[in-house]
Amino acid sequence: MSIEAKEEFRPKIVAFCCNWCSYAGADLAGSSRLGYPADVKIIRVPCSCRVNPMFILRAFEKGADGVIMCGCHPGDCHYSTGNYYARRRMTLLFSMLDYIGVENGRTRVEWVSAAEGVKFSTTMNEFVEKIHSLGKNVRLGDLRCRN
Amino acid sequence: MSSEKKQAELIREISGVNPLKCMKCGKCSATCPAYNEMDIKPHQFVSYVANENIEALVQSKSLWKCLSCFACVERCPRDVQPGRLIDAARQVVVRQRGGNYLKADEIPELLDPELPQQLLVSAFRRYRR
Amino acid sequence: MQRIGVFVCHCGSNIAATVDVKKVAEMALLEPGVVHAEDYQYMCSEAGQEKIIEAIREKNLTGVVVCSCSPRMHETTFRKAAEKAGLNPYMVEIANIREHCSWIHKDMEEATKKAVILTRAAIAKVNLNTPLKPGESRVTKRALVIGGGIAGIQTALDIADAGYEVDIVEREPSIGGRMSQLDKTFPTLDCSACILTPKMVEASAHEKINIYTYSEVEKVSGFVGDFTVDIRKKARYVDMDKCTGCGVCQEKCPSKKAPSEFNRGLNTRSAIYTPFAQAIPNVPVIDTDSCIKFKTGKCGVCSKVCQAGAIDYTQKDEIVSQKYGAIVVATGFDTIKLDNYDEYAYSQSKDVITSLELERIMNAAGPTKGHLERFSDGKAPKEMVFIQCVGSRCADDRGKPYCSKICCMYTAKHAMLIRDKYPDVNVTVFYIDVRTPGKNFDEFYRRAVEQYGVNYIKGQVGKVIPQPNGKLLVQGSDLLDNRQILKEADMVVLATAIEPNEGVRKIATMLTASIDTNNFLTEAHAKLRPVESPTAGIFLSGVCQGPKDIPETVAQAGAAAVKAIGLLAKDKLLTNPCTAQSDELLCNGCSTCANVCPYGAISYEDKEVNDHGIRETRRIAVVNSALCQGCGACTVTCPSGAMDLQGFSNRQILAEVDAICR
Amino acid sequence: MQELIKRAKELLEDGTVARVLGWKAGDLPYNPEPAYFDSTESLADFVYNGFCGANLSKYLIEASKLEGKTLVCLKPCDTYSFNQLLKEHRIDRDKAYVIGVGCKGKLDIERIRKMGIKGIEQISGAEMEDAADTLTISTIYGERSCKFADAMLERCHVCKGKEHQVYDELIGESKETKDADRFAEVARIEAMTPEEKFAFFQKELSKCIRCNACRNVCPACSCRKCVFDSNKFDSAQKANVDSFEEKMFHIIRAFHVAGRCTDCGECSRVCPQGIPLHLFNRKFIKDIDEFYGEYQAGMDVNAQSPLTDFTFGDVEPGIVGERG
Repeated sequence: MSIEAKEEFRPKIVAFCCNWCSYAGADLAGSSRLGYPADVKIIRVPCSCRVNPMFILRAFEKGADGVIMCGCHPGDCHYSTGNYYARRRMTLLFSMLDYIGVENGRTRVEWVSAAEGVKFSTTMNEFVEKIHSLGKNVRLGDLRCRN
Repeated sequence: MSSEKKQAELIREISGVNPLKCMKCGKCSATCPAYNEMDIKPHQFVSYVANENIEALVQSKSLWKCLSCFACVERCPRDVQPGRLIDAARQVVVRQRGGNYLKADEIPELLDPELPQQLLVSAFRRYRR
Repeated sequence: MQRIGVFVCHCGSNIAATVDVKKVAEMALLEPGVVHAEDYQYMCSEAGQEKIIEAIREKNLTGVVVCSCSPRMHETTFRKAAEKAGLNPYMVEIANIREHCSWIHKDMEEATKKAVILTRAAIAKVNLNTPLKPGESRVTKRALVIGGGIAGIQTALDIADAGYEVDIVEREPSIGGRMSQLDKTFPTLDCSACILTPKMVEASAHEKINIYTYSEVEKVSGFVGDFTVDIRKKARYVDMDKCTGCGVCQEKCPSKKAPSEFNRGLNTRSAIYTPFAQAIPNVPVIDTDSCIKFKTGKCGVCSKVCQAGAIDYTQKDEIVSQKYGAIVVATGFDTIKLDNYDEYAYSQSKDVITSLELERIMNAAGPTKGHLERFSDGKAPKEMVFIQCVGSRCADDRGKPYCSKICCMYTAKHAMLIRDKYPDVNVTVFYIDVRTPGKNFDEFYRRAVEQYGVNYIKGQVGKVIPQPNGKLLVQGSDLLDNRQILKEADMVVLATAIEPNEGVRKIATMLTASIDTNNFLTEAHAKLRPVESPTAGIFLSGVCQGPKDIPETVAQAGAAAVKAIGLLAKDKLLTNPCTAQSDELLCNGCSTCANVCPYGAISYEDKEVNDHGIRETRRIAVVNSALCQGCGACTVTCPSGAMDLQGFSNRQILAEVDAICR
Repeated sequence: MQELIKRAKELLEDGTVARVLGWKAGDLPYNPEPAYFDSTESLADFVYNGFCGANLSKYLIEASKLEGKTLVCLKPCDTYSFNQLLKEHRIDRDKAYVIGVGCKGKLDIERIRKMGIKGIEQISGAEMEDAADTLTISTIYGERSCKFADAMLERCHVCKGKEHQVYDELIGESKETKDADRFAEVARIEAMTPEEKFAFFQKELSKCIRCNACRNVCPACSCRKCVFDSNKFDSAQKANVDSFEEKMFHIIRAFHVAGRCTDCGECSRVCPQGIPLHLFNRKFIKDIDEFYGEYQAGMDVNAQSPLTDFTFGDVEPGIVGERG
């Protein structure tokens, strides 16, 4: 391989998982040995409603190429209602990102229960693939151009 | 899309009715003053549209027996409103035949002193837009 | 600056086969704050834990990162170990390098790289960790049960039997609730009063149970384990201690025109009254709206005839304030008003009645002494029609969207009883579906059809038209026969939808318990915590949570009692320290956070703050850490960022984000 | 205006109010500024004309802490902000005496300048008394004129209506000036390709000098301390170069006021760089209306705000991609 050979694109992907369903779903994916790319790094939060839009924007600003948030299925939230608020917040945030021209494939919400190891793994595989197709995140890292 | 499917969709669109909301209680048929005149009964109308069995529906006598009294619409507990479905089916037929709505200024000419008031009222209900 | 120790577990070969654990430890040492790093075969083993304890002591560690399996597995283990060494357990974080790394990746280099990053994130978090201490709150060993129907009575009995004091608050002059109005109960047909009355007596005689009848909850403050409740004892105008329950006052009272609430207004009662003969307590109350003494100042017959001198016209409402550790809501139900259902002619004909009215008519102590008769002319009916789902399963706002659950069974019961007692009466039931999920329920319904010849017709009734001849013309349809039916009936019985009792929303608001759009109280978890409210210390019993029959109500009442007992059995409550906290210098007092809190844990206080020398009184959000469960909904909704979650603070999560994206 | 001053004098004299919050003339004919008047004499400086666009409701946060009542002049659209602040317990209803002042649309000096009218000395037709639909502007280059409507602020073209949502008394006539679709511009951007959208916002946001005028004027941005000034998010203003907030400031600000923003348009009015900041807020409003049902912040003090509310059947975030 020559030195000029382009380095393979390895996306940085942050996954916020709620402690009760999705983090456990990720654990189940692990104990079932259902692989997904190592590009995904999980941050544990008590509930999807703990995810502040600022966290997501911060991740992009620091160089993340994709951010995914996973929580309990609507109706199954450990705290009863947390994911309903999270759903509204994320819907509006994603719509705003789309509005300013950031590819909406870079953000995703998926409801993953503690029993859905398979879903967790397929979701992550799909998401990483999507980020690969979008390539490096340039726009959110530098929205303001200083000519 | 088959033509029946298309027509069913058209009926749903015109009527604004979702036939899947029906819980098959039969209150519409129970309440219908023209029930005995009908070959397809009001509650069946809903399932015919749900099953997209439109051809039989538009051929049915019931289409023209419905008085548009809207008792079924008024009393339906699930807000399915069978009367609106019948009305929509009628419109589909009328449109196919190239017919159109009455214009308000055409009406005085058509008036007949013998004409029952009920008919006028239901015509307004049916054709007001 | 923290002094952090990093402990990398091999987990046998579970981790070490795919992750270069030595490399992870080595890389960890490069991170800020890390003063110690080692790896070991099994960190969770005794020996492994000992290594952590030793390092904490020897190197004065202030924080620990264990790179191992999921925190859901061993977080508690390692936190306990740290505690043993004198470190605050909340200074320990786990980097999950097994489930989230070694088990799902095959390439060693890749997995090691990821493990290093996960470790880095955990270190970044620990750098910002602060020692947390679970709060403690005391538990008042007394329970309050709101509602004295079968649900409340059963709950109170079960709690009292476990040795705790219980107070029942009942709005009506007697306990007993809806069940006391019923004649027979399905599917066994035993008499309702026969099985309920002994329970009422047991409750009133129980040394641990104190009953406040004719009383209402006025105010609730406090939180789980430590509620303070004001109870309004409405003036009875009869001295509870003096009254002997002889009943002479009721007999002699000249005002006898008030509709009897107990008999659903089918007959009348005196102005001084007990709702029914077996009332507990057997002490009457004076209804001031119909009492001549109260209206005109003249009369006083009851006072004259009372030998015990128990009548006291000057009595006033009294407020009792009491402390409780647990509160059980058992407020029950009523039937809906039928104003929106003109088509069934309920308001036009006396012979169209609700099922609950029929219960009273069938009851030997009821307005007709148990004889089935028409209220219009007193004649015995020959044709009875029952209409199901009146106001239930209704998508528009005329009725209720839910199934009232009990109507199918009580209608089968009524039909059966009528056919049994009056074999010449024809009984027709118009139904949409017959729902009989319950032990011996379907058998019961089949008996009504097969043995008693009750005529079930599938199809809802469209209209009931009172005829000039006094009959009722029922217009229905038979969907299976595809024919329209016009049937002349003598009486029509409406299976009227049930709804939570009036006033439950007010009670829910006082308790900060969540309540749905149908006024049913919401359970903490629909499947796993069905008898608890999301608000800690509040439990749900009976129909206030959703439609139920008697056996289900009693079962739930027992379950609610057990949950309450479980709480009362504790001397102190340890609270989760990972709770939200509001920074009083940043808080706007805008109330947004309280709107999203599912536990009612946030309240507002006017508090004097010192904001860099400026002293002023501000409206500030205050989190009750005994109630907060730590979901974090408030932290995101807070516009100023004043709310933060301990253990998962904004800065901690951002540090993890930064570490991962670095 | 005279009626307003007369009434203000009366209320000051009879002690109903301790001060009046209104506008006084600025150094130029078109820049009146918010001002307190605490005596009848000081009211000599009081003005109210077509350039009094400033939404005074936010000043009541501080005024609520002062002794006595404050008379505040609110235009119909300002009353939404007043209600929203009430809802958030930021102001005290008992400390305010609201005079709903008439409004026939407010003027934007930038629009007049864009028509090539420079060197302005005097503008007539901007007084609220006359129903003039033409402005006569004397400039050092002679007299010029333009249509009132052409000089109106953007927000007045999408006026929420002439009704005051809250007031103690009303003075003056109002006129509905709506002649455009509130969401047309948002819809136009939505229809762009991602590249065009990005280019549009990059161009606009590049003008931002972080002067914080938008934040300071915004009635919804009423936090005692903004998250951008606190250390709670590691986001205190560091160097204005390459910091996170620098890039995300406007998105986060819009998110923070989502569901609370009444669309008063003050952010765009005061932006010295002319960034159409309302386009962020209005996007959220449009989405909220579409996803969760129409909602106007500040209309009903008791309504649940869309972001502190939910229904079981809410749309999933995936709708953003599906909608295309």
